[in-house]
Amino acid sequence: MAELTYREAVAAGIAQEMARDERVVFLGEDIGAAGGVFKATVGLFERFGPRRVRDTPISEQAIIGAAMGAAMTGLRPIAEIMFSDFFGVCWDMIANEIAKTRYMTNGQISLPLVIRTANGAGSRFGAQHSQSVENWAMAIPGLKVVAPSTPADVKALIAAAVRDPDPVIVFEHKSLYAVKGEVPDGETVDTLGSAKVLHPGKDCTIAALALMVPRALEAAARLQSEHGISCEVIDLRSLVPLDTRTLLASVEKTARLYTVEENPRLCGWGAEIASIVAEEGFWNLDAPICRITTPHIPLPAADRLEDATIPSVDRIVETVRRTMD
Amino acid sequence: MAELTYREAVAAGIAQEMARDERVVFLGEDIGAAGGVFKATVGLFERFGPRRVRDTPISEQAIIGAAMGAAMTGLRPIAEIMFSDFFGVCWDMIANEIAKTRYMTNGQISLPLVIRTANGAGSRFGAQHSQSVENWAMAIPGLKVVAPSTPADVKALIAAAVRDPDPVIVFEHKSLYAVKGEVPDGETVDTLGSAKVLHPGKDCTIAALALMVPRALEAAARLQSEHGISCEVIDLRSLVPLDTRTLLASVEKTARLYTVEENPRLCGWGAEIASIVAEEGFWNLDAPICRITTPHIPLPAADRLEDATIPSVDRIVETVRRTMD
Amino acid sequence: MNLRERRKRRDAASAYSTPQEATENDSMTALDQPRPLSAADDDIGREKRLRMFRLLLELRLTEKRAYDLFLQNLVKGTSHLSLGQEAVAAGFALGMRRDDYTFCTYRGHAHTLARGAPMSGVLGELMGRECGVTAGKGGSMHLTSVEHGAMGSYAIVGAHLPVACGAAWSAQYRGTDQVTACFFGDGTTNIGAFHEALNFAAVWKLPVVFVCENNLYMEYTPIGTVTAVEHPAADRAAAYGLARTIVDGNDADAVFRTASAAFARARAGQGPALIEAMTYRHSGHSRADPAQYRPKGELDEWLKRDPIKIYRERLVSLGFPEVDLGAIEADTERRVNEATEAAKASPPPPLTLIEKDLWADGGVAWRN
Amino acid sequence: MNLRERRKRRDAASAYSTPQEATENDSMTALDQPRPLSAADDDIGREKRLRMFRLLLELRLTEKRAYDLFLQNLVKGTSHLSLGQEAVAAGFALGMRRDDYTFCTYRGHAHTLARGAPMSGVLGELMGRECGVTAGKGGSMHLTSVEHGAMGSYAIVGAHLPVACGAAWSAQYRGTDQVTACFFGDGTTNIGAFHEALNFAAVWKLPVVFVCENNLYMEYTPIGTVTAVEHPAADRAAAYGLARTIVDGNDADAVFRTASAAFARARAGQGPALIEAMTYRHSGHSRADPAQYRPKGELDEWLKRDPIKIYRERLVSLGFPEVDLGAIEADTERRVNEATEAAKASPPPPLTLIEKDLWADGGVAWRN
Ligand SMILES: Cc1ncc(C[n+]2csc(CCOP(=O)(O)OP(=O)(O)O)c2C)c(N)n1
Ligand SMILES: Cc1ncc(C[n+]2csc(CCOP(=O)(O)OP(=O)(O)O)c2C)c(N)n1
Ligand SMILES: [Mg+2]
Ligand SMILES: [Mg+2]
Repeated sequence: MAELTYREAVAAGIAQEMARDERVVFLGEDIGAAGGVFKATVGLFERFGPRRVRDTPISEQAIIGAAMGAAMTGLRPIAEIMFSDFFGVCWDMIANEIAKTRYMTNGQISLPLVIRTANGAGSRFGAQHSQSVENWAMAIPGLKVVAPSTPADVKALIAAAVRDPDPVIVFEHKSLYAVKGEVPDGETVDTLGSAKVLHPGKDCTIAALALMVPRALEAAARLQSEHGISCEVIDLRSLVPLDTRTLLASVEKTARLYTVEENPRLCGWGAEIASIVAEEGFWNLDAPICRITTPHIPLPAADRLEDATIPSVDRIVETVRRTMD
Repeated sequence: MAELTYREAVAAGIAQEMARDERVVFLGEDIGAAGGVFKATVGLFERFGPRRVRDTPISEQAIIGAAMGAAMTGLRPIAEIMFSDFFGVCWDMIANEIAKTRYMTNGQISLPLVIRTANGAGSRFGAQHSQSVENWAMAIPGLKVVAPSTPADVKALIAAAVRDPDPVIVFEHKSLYAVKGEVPDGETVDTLGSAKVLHPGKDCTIAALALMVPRALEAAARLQSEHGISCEVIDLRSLVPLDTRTLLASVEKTARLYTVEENPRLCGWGAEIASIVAEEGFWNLDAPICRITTPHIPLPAADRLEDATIPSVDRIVETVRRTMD
Repeated sequence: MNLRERRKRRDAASAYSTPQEATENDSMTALDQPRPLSAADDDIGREKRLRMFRLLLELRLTEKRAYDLFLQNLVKGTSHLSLGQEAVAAGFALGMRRDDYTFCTYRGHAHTLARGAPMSGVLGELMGRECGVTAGKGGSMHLTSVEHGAMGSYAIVGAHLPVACGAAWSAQYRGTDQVTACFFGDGTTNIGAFHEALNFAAVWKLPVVFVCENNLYMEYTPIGTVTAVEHPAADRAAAYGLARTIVDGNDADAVFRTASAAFARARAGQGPALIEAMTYRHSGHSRADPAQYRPKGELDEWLKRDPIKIYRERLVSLGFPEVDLGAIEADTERRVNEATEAAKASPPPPLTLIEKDLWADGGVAWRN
Repeated sequence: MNLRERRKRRDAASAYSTPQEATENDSMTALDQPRPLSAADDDIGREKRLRMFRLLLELRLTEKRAYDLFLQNLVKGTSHLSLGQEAVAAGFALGMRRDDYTFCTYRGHAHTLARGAPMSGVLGELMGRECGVTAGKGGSMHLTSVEHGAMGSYAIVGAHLPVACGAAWSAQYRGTDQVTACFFGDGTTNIGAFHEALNFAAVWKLPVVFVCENNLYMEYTPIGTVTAVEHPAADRAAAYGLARTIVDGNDADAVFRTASAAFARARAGQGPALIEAMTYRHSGHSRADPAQYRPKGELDEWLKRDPIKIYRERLVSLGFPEVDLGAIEADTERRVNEATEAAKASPPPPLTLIEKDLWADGGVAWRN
């Protein structure tokens, strides 16, 4: 076990896969010599050279298109989109081309590729550099979607994404890059589509993702110690495939569901989770399903405003406490 | 009252507003001399001339950007994106720029503009020309979203959209363009954010949108006559603002909710509606909330496959009957 | 096994067929036996010229048949014919190797056929039948036959240009000398993806040849009214450090020569090309379009330069016997008839296809 | 009331202030009284030259202060300084009329100030204070002051070019002769929106001037390594039927002359321009960047051509008295200090702002 930061674990995951498979190539803006604007790809250029780690122009459509064309002809590209907000400038390539091609061609074309991107708030970057857009990706049939919350997970889920035969979007959280955690030594590969129960509990289930996971865990600890409420915290980790079994089993036990999500309220992943449980877990529910979300607004930039906008530990504690009365 | 087709009603709505307000301008691909690829803008070029009805290059970013720049400097543009699928190529302009600008500038900039687009399936156009992407728009804070189901509604909601001081996306349904209906004579202007109960009922609520509305109505008629089930059919008409009052009041009465939606399953508007009711209408519910959706797949093109993929009258009848047992 | 070995093994085991081979294996090849026709033995040669003629006819007759089937209400969705533009598809395809890649648009029937995809697969796709190249899942705008190097038809303007870059990058990376051809219309030159792809290809020196089929119209709007330069592709080549190249897109031989030169440069690692082929579509933009926006007489002028007509005249003037040409015509007609019957006889796709092949595991599940 | 009347009324009632006026109304204008300096009385003239010097200093000192505040941990988010590029912002702004429109990028402090936005509003925005130009909602990358014609800073590369087209279209439609200036970097020339906007502006003959500030780098990557042509903007002008224009972006007078000519053409209905200004940023790309990718000595070379330094030297050589320049320097320093104090004294924005101004009704409600 080594202690790595989340950003180091990203680089370690990519390096592990590039070392294993010559077909894995990596492209994006400033990822090479500069090591990425979040320094999450430091060392890859030095180790694998400019043939496999390629700096691109500011041309997100070309980046994603190139990854797609390369994937359909035998490579296993990893493309970086610097901020997930920039999915806007290449959304056609992601949502209309990559997601649909296997289906439309009746399986003739496979697209084993990964799109990595920095997602989420906390850096006071304002509304166009702080979005959580995992719900954009979840809404598109044909994309697999993961959003790891720890260094160990991000490394091993990137590895799983690279090995997966389908397109996978990996949402890395900006505010987690500096977080440290134990990462097992040697090769690690996770499984897409498996949630993790990080904190067992019996009074309610809290489903969270990415940066919301540590917050949900902290809230659970406080709810336990301050209010005697026992929360089961699930790190969904993967939105597609979605581990509905773990989720439904937990709600069967706790009879109450909270979702904690960073994307804006309407049509977020929390709505999907809530709807699934409102249909399939309905008879197990003892109370309304409660979504704790960022309000349906763009993100303000000032530190004070940003902090008050995305779900905080306080807000989780407060909401659960109030509604569990 | 005149009987108009939905496509004629679109042109009538635009014409009404252009005649009223010189600031209203209209731009898009092949909308002018050609009258639009769906013939929904026939006559406007002849009536208002090339200064106000402008054909553009195939440059969706420029179309939407131009609408935005014009709106912030005193005009009230209507932009056409030929197929809603093409939102992919201008998603940054829609989701990152237009939606966020008023908020980010602390109200300094207003964007009174309308984006009209042909949405939905039924034409055997395949996965890139048949999507229902109203959920993409609903997920973005800062966009108002309407999807009319009748000629009268489309005319008067377009008028309301043009007069609204905020950006409004109008989803017209391809498969409704040929449908006829009574449209009141003279100036008509509707209200954004008001749902309509089109068929009162007591056993369950069916919330539908656009092409799914006539299907829900037909299903309700059959459920009544064949199975004695009384359905209340709500045409949501507007996703943002959302008329949650009408919705929650209906569920309070019927105790059961079905949503019928054309967008793919995950994170569709049905999930949002279901979640709202699972939270705020929970204690009124007698049964699981059931979403009837297109499966989470791209749309196949062949007529036989397409018809079997999007929700049909049969599927609605079948689902309601089975779950109401 | 490294990439180079993998590639060798794949090439050895390859089941790719090519348009050339498809033609050669055809029952009528007897007609193509060498004859002493010195005038035709120039850089192109008599064998290729006959192949070209056969291919041009095949494209023409298959699309005319598609139009007939549409009139019979057997084509359910839209369709975009390239009647009149066949020389571009044929001229480029004949310059390609069986392992090269083609990317085209919704107006892709000809390009897909030209790489060797079966006529019945194309007609069947238009009709929504199981025998269609994607069994009806893609539809007329998404014809794809990977087996023949036809890597897809793309229905959103401009999208495939970056994808073509990727295929070319892959060939460059794998160290093959495969080239990629990417076809698109004049209207496509005004969308952002065009610009990104051209710059990207130039900077990475990718083996990709971009081909703008300038048929004077983007849908219903004359291209000149929405474009800042006269030649929407050629006048922009310099913006990517590329040579300005315009070719008569109705002259299959001229197209073939231009294509061959560009492919040779690309194969040799000398980077991309951007070629503007001037041509004209005889029919409307799509089946819904009667093309009334065209000035009177424009079509007639272009019909005088019908690529099939001028190619046939050239062959005759080069001394190819009428009887041979007539036999190719009759044979192609017969093959199109057979393909039509096969497509008509094919059932609609089974409903089980709906829930297949979203993922590589063959299924569509998004949950456990 | 038709549009023309509306416009007249608006113009009459206009509360716009301009950079020129801001300078003229300033306490130090006494210094700018005419003096008999014939050498400075060329096409630019002494009055404008002093304004220019004052403006250059204002941009420089405000941004240096922003950097100090960052070191004091008072700037919370990112920030992108344009130290070294001031002559572009100043030269263009001085060529603009108070009702003209400016669109710029995240590297937009200078452009926003140059149109007359208050220093305290810019510094306050960086610090997330209520006195910020958007009260902290936008942040450093979204400086906007509509009142001064600063129509926004755009943080997604390329996005504002199409928007600038729209503002220009609006002016054209309303029949005003307002012009729009749109600033962006060298790296921006490779994204799709650049291409779409340039073509669109050219076809519609819009009164918009596109200004590429070529500072040699897109973030950390040298622009030459990712662009197919040497001059990313100028070498592409022809692709839009525009003239190739390169200007020394460190010489404020040269910039002013080029800007004035382009604006005059645009105002006269002669359409858009694309100008490439060669310049250099002295600092890193953003506050996170130590700019270690720069070859040794490159910065030193450019510092020799520091726009403030060369402008001051020019004024001195033109005979402007040292004492006057010194006074302007002292005054600007004082004003920056005052603005700093004002920003520091400003409270953080009230939390109520979060739920304000998504919609024109002032609220954020998405439901009834
Ligand atoms: C992004 C996008 N915008 C608009 C369309 C609608 N559309 C389909 S074909 C077409 C015209 C294309 O013109 P051109 O590139 O000249 O090709 P041609 O059809 O003439 O072969 C348009 C506007 C589209 N498919 N994609
Ligand atoms: C679409 C998009 N891609 C990437 C980025 C990240 N990014 C911000 S600034 C920048 C470099 C821009 O370079 P240039 O246009 O030369 O402007 P400069 O920063 O040098 O002023 C990049 C890549 C972005 N903001 N938007
Ligand atoms: Mg064309
Ligand atoms: Mg730069």
